[in-house]
Amino acid sequence: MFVLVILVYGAVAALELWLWAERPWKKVLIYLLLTAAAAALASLIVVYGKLPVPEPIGFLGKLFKQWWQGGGKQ
Amino acid sequence: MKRVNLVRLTILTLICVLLAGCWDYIEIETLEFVFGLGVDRVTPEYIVILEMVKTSGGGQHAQVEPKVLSTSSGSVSSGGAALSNVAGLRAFWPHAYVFLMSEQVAREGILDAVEYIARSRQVRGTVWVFVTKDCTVEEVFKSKPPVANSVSEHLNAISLMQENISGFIPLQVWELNQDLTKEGISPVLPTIRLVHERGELVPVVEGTAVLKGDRMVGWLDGHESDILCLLKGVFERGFFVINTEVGEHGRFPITYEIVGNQVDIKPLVKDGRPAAAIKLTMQFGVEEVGRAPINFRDMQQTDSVEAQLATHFKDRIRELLHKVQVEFNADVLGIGQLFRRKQPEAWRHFGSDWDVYFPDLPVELEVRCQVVLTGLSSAPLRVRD
Amino acid sequence: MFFWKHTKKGEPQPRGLDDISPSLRTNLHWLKEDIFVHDQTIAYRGFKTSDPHPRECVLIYADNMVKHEYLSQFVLRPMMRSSLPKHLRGEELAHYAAERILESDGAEFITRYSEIGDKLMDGVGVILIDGCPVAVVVDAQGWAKRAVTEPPSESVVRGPRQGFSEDLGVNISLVRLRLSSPNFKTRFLHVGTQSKTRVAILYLDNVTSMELVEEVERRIKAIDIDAVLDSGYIQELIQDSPYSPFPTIGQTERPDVVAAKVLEGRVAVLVDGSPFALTMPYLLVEAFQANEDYYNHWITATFHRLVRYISFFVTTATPAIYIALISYHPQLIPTNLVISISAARKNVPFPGIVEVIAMGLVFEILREGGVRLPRPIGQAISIVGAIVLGDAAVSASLVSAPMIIVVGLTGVAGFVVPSLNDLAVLIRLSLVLLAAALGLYGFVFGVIAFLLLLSSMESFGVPYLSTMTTLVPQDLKDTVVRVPWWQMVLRPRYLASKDRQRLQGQAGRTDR
Amino acid sequence: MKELVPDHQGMILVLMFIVGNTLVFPLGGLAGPDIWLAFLTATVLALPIILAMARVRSLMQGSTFFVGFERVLGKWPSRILAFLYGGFAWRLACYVVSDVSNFIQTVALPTTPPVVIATFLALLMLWAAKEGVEVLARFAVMVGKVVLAVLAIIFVLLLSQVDLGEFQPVLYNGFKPVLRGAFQILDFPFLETVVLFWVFDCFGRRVSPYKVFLPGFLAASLVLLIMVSTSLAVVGADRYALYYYPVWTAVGRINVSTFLTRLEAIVGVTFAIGSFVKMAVALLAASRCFAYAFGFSDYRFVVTPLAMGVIAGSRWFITTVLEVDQSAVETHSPDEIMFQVVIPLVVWAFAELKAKNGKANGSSQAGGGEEV
Repeated sequence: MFVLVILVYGAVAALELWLWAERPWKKVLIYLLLTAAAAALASLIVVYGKLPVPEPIGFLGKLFKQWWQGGGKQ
Repeated sequence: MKRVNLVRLTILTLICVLLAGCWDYIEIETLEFVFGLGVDRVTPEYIVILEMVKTSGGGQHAQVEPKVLSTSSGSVSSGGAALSNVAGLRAFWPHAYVFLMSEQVAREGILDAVEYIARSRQVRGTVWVFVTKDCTVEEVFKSKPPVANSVSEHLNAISLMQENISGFIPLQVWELNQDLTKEGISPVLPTIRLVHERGELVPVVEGTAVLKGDRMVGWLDGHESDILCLLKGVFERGFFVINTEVGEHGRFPITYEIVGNQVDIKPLVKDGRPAAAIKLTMQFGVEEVGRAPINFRDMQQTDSVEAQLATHFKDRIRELLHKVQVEFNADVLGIGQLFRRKQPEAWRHFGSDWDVYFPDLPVELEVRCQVVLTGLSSAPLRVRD
Repeated sequence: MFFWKHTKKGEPQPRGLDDISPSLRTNLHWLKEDIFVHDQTIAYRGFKTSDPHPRECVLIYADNMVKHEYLSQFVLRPMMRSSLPKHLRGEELAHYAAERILESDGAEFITRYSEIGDKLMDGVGVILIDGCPVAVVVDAQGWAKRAVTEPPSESVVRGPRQGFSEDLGVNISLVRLRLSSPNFKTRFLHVGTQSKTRVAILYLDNVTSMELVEEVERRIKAIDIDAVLDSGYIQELIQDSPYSPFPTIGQTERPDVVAAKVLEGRVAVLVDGSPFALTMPYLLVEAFQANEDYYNHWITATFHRLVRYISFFVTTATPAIYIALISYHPQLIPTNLVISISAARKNVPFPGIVEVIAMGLVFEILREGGVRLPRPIGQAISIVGAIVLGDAAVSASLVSAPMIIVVGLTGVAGFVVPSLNDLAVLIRLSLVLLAAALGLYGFVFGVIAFLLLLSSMESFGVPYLSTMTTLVPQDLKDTVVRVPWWQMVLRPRYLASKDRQRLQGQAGRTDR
Repeated sequence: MKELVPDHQGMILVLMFIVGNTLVFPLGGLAGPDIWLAFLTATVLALPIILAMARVRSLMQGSTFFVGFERVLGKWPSRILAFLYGGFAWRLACYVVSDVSNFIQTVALPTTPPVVIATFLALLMLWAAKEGVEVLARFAVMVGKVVLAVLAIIFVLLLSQVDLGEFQPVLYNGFKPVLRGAFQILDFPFLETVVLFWVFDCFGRRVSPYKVFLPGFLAASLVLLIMVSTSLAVVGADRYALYYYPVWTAVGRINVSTFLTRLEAIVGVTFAIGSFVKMAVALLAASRCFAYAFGFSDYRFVVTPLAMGVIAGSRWFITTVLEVDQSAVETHSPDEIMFQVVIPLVVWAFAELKAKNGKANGSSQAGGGEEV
């Protein structure tokens, strides 16, 4: 399954690149980087099932929730 | 760009072709359509009864034949699944018309039986719900309705005709859902009885089962149900045969038909206690006077008839109110609900003790009756002496 | 233009490359040996003018492309009876002949061999006079023409019965008859290296936006193809979104339609040899408009349009919806119907999707079989197909009866919008496949895809859905509804016409 | 390349963006019977931000979006912001895709893996995003007419089932639940409109942003208010928040003389189509932002990888319908407040400052706005 996902992503990327009229290396690089990121995400999800979602400013949320719920209870 | 579009379309079509026929694809002929569903017993094990239809023929000769299957199982849905095995076809719920519960289930609490129906993606919210009286669900499903192909279709037809035949209040699952959830209202369910008709048992819908919470607390018969209909503002065209006094000629049975009724229930607070005022306005048509020498062009006679009608209905409403208030303590009219809506402040106060207040809730009753139709003639048939 | 050059590699050329020589013999030599080598339809009629100074002349024409009596009566006879004054030299000879002798109504002078080649195929006579480096061209077109008849592909109940024929001149005259204004302009182009087909661009000078005309001309000029046998060639070569199955150039066989489109500010292109005129830009709404809409009462016209829209939906969507419902969502079919469909399908061996595709294919075969056959046989085919095959298939439980209804409905509804009928098949098939994959949601995805395709299309710079994606009331007047004529004061906005006023106020309407 | 959307089409795009995938969810369920109040409150609260967005766009008139944006914030801040919003829009696309795929799984295709549906959607939205905002706006109008017509029909058919008593008592639990409901609605869907800020390339006139954002937003708010209140009055205030898809449930009750029944599919179809507009817009915004952040003016080449990422992402943020409910109805995550409220207001403040400075400097260095 893991391999299949990688293959599919690779195949789509190859097909799309083949369709481009011109291929400036910068665009190709970014394209491949993003595709790799997407493929990595997909394969991680395939392997682990439930992946934790990062919350970079999650602590703010907790703070906010506390404040909000404290307000709500009164 | 355009070439890319074409490629994309092709990919899309290809993918769909590759995926075709997977997962949820079903063939319609492999389905067994469940028309009716019933629960006879909940403890210790559920007894689930399905009425399915067997289709055969095809084209112009399609035939439908009901089959009743029953099983005992751990829950309603697993019972259904188990019956698929027996039937050899997949039980398909969304075309169910009716859901039946036996009296035993209703007495023990309908929640166990109803929960699946309320939650299921498959069973529609528009299924009619009934309680069987003096018979089991299986007996009902196995009875022979004279016209319809199956019992479920028969019951569905009756429910749709309610406003013409009166005697019960039809209820669909979603309304039951709401009534169970809301504060200050007790659900009522129509009941099914079996009657003998030329040697066959025929199911009829008549009367009402009164619930408190999710447990049944008592029955109302057909006539009481009519009055309940009026009070709930459910439109119906019931016939009432009432012994009416006509001048000095004595009393005659005259048949009236309700052609319109408006009900207005007002929650009140009186002396710090909840009360209610019910104002009922009804329009009647005179259907049949028999031998009564009554002439409706005579205003006096009409007024007297209207007054008698008002008294009659007032009495019957009082009887009904007494029954539900004192005997059942079940707020079938949803007066509590009205309190909550119209007098939220009062409800905040009384709401939690509604059970205590309701049995002796003073009800002011005002009934107005009007005769608006008398067929095509104002006076009875005159026989030449 | 210079096609003869290719065939003439290595030949010695005494004079300028392409110029006609004063010597008649040289001319005839080059014509016979090079340009028209082995072409036996070219007739060379040598003759002499009368005394005192007889000059050798040759009349050249293509056999059967000219009116022979005309040539002999108005060209040969006067030439042979008259004499050319002796003092005339070179070009003067040709001018003298054209001015004083020839009785034909058109006379042109050409100086190049290649032009002779081009002209002769248009059915003219070319006169070469000895000593004169200029050829005189006289009009004498006279090939077989089809009469102006009612167009078979667009017959009407109410409306003019004239249709285009194959002759460009006649076709233009048919349009001009309807637009007798000096503002009606025609531009001619020649397309096709071999066929040299004449192509005419028709527009109204004071209405049509010039950019549009220039764009059309530019695109047609850019065509480099050997031959154009029908306007279909041009259509496919210059249209936008060539990969999309939806037409972005309109076609019609009716001069009244061309006139109407030109009046709206569109450009029409007529191609010699084709009875089909092209109109551009072409929008999706036009597929649902018929010329009769504008001749009938506007309420009936609006109703018929509505029927067309519905029919198009029916013909493209019905099988897909049917498949989606019976295979994925039987809960959405009314109970009685689901029971009868289920009963009807009990003994059918194939899954619904196979049934739909197979029956759709059978229908297309019957249609295709009927289209190109003579009418009586075509009818026989449809009878065999519809009654015998359909009925027998149901009785034999090969297909279910509801399927026959679906396919029949689909087929009949398809004929209501003829211009989109061919592609309706494609849409139908892809929607059916999608519906078979994901039910109604697959169908919806298909619809989204087609709507996206339509939204992304343009025709000569005008978005293909223009009038459908606007909320401006003016633009909606001729879409699903056809408002009465007195309300169509302005020309469509999206065509960016120069003069948008089409009706002066409410004139012409007696209002109470 | 300049992509110019006519005002009315832009308006419908805004309308469809807000209405599209919101339709079936129990919006503002926390407000209970006071839902209409919650809607009005949310509309009032959202207006300043919508107006601020329109104002910023109006100030940038005359240049394409990113050029104007760079002029306001400077090169690197605007690139970083674009990157962040790219992520935000991409996540929104993931959310919408999983909303739809989970919806379809719940109501119609229980055993079809949602990822298959997500793949279909990703392919379609990939195409739509590549076509650009002009095509999307046209598509939105085509679809919008149908969606609004369907909603109108549903509304009329539901009227007979409406029990106005469900809205009583008003403010039984005070104003707090109303506010909570209003915040729910603000969060999803009203302020998600910020994504649209990044989508329009340029506008025809200086007033165009107002003409696009304001009527679009108000119309969407009205449509949602009507649909949500109607479905609440049909399914009951107590049960409204308990259903995953109250509108779906409500429409299942339509029964006109036993003929017009079983219309839920129409809601489902409408929902799918409407959501599609939203996910395509979100993907378009994400692509534009990312491409700009990497320093490209043409965004089309990043669409495909992002769309493929959405397929995965739709299974990442939300995996089952239970979580759809949470995300749609309950979460007030701080990043949403950040992206939907704080940053737009800050950008607005900067734009105003810049405009003032530009005016002050305008006389001395004509057209020198590019350099500052």
